[in-house]
Amino acid sequence: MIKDFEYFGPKTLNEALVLLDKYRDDYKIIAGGQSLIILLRQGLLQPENVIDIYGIKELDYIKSDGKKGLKIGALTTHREIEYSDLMKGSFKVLSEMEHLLSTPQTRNRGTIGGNISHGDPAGDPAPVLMALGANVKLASVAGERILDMEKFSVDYFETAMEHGEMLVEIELPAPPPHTGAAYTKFNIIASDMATVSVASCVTLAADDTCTDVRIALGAAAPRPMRAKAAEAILKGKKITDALLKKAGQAASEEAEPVSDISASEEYRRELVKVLTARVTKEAMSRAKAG
Amino acid sequence: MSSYKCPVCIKVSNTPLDLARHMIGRGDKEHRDWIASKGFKYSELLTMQLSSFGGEGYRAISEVLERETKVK
Amino acid sequence: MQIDGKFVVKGKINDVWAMVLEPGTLASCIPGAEKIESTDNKTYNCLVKQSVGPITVKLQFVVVLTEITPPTYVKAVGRGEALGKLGTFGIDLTVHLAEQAGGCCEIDYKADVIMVGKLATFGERIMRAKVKSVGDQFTQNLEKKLKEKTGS
Amino acid sequence: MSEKYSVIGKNVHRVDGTEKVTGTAKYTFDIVLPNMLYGKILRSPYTSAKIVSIDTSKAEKMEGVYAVVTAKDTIHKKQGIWRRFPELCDEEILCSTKVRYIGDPVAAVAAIDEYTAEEALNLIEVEYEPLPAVYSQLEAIKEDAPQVHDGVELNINVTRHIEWGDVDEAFKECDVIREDHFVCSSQAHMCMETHCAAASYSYDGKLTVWASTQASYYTQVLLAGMLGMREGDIRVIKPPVGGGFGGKFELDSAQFCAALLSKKICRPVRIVLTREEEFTATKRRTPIVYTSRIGAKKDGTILAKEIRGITDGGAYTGMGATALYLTGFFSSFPYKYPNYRYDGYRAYTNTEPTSAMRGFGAPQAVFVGEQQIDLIAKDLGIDPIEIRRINGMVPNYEVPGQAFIQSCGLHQCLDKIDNYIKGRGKLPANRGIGVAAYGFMSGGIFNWFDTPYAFSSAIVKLSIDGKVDLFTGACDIGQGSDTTLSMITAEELGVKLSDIRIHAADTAICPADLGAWGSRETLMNGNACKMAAADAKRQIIEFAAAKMGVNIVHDLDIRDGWIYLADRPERKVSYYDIVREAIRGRDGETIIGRGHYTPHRKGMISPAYSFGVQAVEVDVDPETGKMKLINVVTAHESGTVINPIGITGQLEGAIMMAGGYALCEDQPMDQGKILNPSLADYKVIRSLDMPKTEIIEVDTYEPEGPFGAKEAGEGLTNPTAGAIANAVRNAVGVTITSLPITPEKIFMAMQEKKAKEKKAK
Amino acid sequence: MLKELKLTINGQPYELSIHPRTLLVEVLREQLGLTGTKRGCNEGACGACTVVMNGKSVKSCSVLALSANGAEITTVEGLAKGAELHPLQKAFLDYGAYQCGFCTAGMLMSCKGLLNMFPNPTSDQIRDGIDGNICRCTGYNSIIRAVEAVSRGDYKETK
Repeated sequence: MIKDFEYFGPKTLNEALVLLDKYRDDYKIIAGGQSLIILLRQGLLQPENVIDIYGIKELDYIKSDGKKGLKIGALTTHREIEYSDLMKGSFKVLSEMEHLLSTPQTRNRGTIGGNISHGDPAGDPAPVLMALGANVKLASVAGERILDMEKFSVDYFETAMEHGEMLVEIELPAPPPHTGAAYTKFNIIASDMATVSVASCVTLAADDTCTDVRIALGAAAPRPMRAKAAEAILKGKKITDALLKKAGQAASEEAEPVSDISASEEYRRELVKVLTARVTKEAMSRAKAG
Repeated sequence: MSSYKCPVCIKVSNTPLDLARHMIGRGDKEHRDWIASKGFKYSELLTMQLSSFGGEGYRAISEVLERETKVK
Repeated sequence: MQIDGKFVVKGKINDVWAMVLEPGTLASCIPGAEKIESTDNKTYNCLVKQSVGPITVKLQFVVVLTEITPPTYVKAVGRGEALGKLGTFGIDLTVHLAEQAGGCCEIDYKADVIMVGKLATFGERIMRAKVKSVGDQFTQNLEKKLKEKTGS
Repeated sequence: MSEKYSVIGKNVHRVDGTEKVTGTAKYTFDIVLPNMLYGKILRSPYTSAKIVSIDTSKAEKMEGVYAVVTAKDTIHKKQGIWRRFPELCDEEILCSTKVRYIGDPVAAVAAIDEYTAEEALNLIEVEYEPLPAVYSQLEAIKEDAPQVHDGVELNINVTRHIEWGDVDEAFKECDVIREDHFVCSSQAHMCMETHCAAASYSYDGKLTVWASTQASYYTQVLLAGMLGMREGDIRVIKPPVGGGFGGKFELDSAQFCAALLSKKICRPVRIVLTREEEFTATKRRTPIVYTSRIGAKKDGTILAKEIRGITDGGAYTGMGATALYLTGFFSSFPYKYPNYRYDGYRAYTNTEPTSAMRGFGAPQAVFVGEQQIDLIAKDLGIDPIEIRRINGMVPNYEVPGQAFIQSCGLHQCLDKIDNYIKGRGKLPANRGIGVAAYGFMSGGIFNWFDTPYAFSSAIVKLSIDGKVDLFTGACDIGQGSDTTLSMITAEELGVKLSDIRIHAADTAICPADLGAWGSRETLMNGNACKMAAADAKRQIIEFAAAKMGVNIVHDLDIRDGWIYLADRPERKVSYYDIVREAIRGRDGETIIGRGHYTPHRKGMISPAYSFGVQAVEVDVDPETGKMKLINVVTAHESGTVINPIGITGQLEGAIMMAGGYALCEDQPMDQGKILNPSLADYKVIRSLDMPKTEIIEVDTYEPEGPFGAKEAGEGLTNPTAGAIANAVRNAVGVTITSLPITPEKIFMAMQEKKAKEKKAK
Repeated sequence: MLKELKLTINGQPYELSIHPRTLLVEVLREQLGLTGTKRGCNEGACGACTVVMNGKSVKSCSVLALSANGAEITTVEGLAKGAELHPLQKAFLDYGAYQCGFCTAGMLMSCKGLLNMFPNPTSDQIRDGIDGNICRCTGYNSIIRAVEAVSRGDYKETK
């Protein structure tokens, strides 16, 4: 049963930020509510004030930044990203990721900002955003700051967001030519949370040397994480199956998974190994095609 | 043909092995007590039965039954 | 869920033993411990605050040392609840101490933690991970503390 | 009148269809009565504990709280569904001195709304003294294990033995013998509608209960016993039910607590269990650990089987003991074992009680049996279909001392599946097809409930305009018995389906019926309905014969609303006219037909059995072990098909449920605590994971069934897990002997296999 | 403290006073008596409470009622036009796409949301479209056949 609270439904970002400042000590922001309402009902969260930002229309957008990068408003729903015409080239992976995220109803209602602010290490968008080198923009009455997506997630359900701050925008830099990205998640039932997920973004030179690669793991540590040891193995080299295998092994070693009812730690490491190689190979072939 | 009568209830079997099966199978206090009085541990017999084949649990008891419960 | 581990500290087994059983030591090692009081030599009243992201729970529980064999073995049973009727909580802990060469002492512990109620339904996945990280942190703290005290 | 039947075998809209697709069907979950209160149940957080004290005073004083009940408010009886054995009636529902699992009820509250009721639960202070507990059946039977129930040493609740032939001698004659060990896990019923009940006790001492039940008669009788009331003062009404699957035919905590609360204050009380309570504090599928030995001659003839099983009974008996019984019987299915022995034990543990669930011990038995048959076929170098042909049951086969099988289409089903597999040709790498054969009963003959009533009864009442009211105790829980029984009645009476209005499972107006379990409604209640319709028909025909003045040698029949001479169909009168005149002619007396059915001289298990063979094609990812269900083809025979859409639905639904049992549904525990009591963590097959399905209907006719019909619901859950396990073996060469067959298990088994092969080199 | 809420449900405007904690499903079922919408799990997992909100399917147990202020909502009760069933309802009847019926309202509303997005969905789109709805009885395939029939145009909607 949900404990009653004061409800605020700001219609502009400014109104919202003022409310966050005013109720600094005890509030909870709700966007689509797809994760939060469960916690409220279980009584695990009992905020005095709930600030419902879903009605802030100015944060619901996807636009090109003019340099072939993208800006996505925090309150853009998963569904809008899934079917947006702007998800082309190496951004196609965003739409593919959204298609795998939970169920249609959740995608219809849930927002990308809400998802990553929830800080679930098994969430789908975070690894993809990390692989694409995204930044997030946080706002408060004091102003804005921009943070690397990598630094945004801190721990289980914890982000770098401070009290009084909210996520307003996700910025995706323009990908260099010959860049390809792919995402895969392992789960037993299609709409389920990831047992392990891996996103990979590869940039190739004209001679197919890998000039840049970013690999991010989901549900493999207390936060979505970059597999930097794996990246180091591939960077600056012509990627072969043998190298991919080595990179998978490295990712599996640097991951910090735990055992739970879905999978043991050992099995999660195996999955990281296999999926890292697979998804990076797919990203590579997309880079070649692109 | 000889038969074997359960020492604690009315069951009569044609073979001691069958009677052993009955005694372990019933598993109520009277049957268990009789088994215990012969120096066996009921739970051990049962575990033996469940985890192996060849009816070791039954066989152990049936040897005693063969001696003690045979009726003409 | 099981949490176990072992580590070695410098110090005589008797000193380490005394320190481990001191409420102050434990209090300062349990992450989020707000209060640990010993009512007698065997019973400890504990209040521990833990949070996972936005969720904060206060666990109030009593730990009783049920078996003590100084200075090598102690078994403790903890029972309590998460305030706000969020669930109940139990921990069975065994600790073995062993003297090692070079004036060292090995501490080997096993804990079995069980949670029932809303806290547990929040997601086995998360609670399990959290308990593990709390366990790891506790070990690190204890190790650090003992090392400080024994000067190793 | 060229076709054999007018109604049977036709695709019809279900009689409850429009109310279900328009949202107008009122489930117990939707019932709101004037002045109604909302109830909640306080449950034990301990697996085993003594109740030292319960203080309800604070809760009682809370504003909006109208009643609190504990064991003190009961008459201290224990309930159980095996009433013939009082020692097996072991469940108090509201615990007085001891709780035995996490979820055992200790108190209940009725309040003005659910929020208040839940807050009131927090004010009830229960002092517990935790006791040692035991969590697995193998631990429970140890000498020093804590006792779940006082006086039940070694925690042995029930034992069961089945034997025929001379097993020991037969094994000596076998050329190949296999011994294998299997572990079958638990499963939640996961009905979409959680357990719920609304109870209204009136000042005149009568109680009405609306319950989400699959046996309103059991609810009535068991409630009477627990409340110290007369059965006749209790009326149980079953509105549409949101699924049962075996989880809703015992008296449950929602029904009992709602009734007790209502009785205390004479106000209606509704209790709806939460999804979490549904997972942790109702009943679940029985986990079983098996050891099985099977022996065959070189030519594939199986000579003997010996199987031992120990089931985890959880904290109480309930109907769970029947799973022990049936798993032993169905371990002999569907083959002609000349020598067979089963030893079964059921152990109490401090976990959620286990009980009936669709298949009721048979899916576990088939998982074990069908894997072992494939394994021994492999040892012998015989094709899996062939070994099933050699040993499969045939019509008019007697299972020695147990059962008599009349119709049996197993061999036709084997032929169809054989053709299908051959038609698939060579499969790509890491793909495999596995088969499993099965048989299941059409209702149980056992009467452990000790009812003096016939197992099924029906009454047919005719209106002046020829419309028919059918009264039956049968419980439609979604499987469609209301439609099937209406069709049978319409066919027998010769009227249109739309002429029938069914009134089912209201104990005050319908005759008793044991409810929907053991796949009994179509055959048993179908027979009763057919008999009732025939009785009414006889009365109409008597009148029509007189009216038509026909020669005594002519036989009359009714079809499509006409009463006609069987051999001269052109001589006919309108059924509707005759009914009007017959009633007028009988001094205005209503025409009522009665029917009842109890199987006699049909063995110990069931009057009829249906059979089938299922082939499942899977694809395994060799790197991760992830398995995907591709296609499920089932050749099935269930006698005459009454409602074809109904059978397709039962089959596809069974694949969702049994496929889930095989793939992902499980209730893992840690020290007696279920770790996944939510739908976020309990995984079921959803539409994206659902494989393609094909059904091949094989024609048979069951002499014992109404119009030749038999079971078509539960049996279908039996083969899938075993077929999937066999398919995995055929795809990647590993045998998984424990459920569920997770990717991790497949992966680990493949690693092990690789390591072994490496070593062998 | 109670708050004002304005909603349009099945074409009918409503003005209500509710506790902020109230969920949309509670408003529908408990305040307005629209019990066609079910609650299966209360945790956003089963889809039985699905309604169409501003044209899209959402789980009404995962939406605060106040957050739906001003929204247009269609529930299963709003699907038929008077006595004339919606094509989806007719197809569900013909294809036996329900058994116990408890998930049916939510299932229909997910299908309605799907048809709003794709008037002629493919089988894959249908499978994906109902993936948020658990049905414990039918095994989904009959539901997919029913929606395919609607997609093919076998059922004409009466204007």
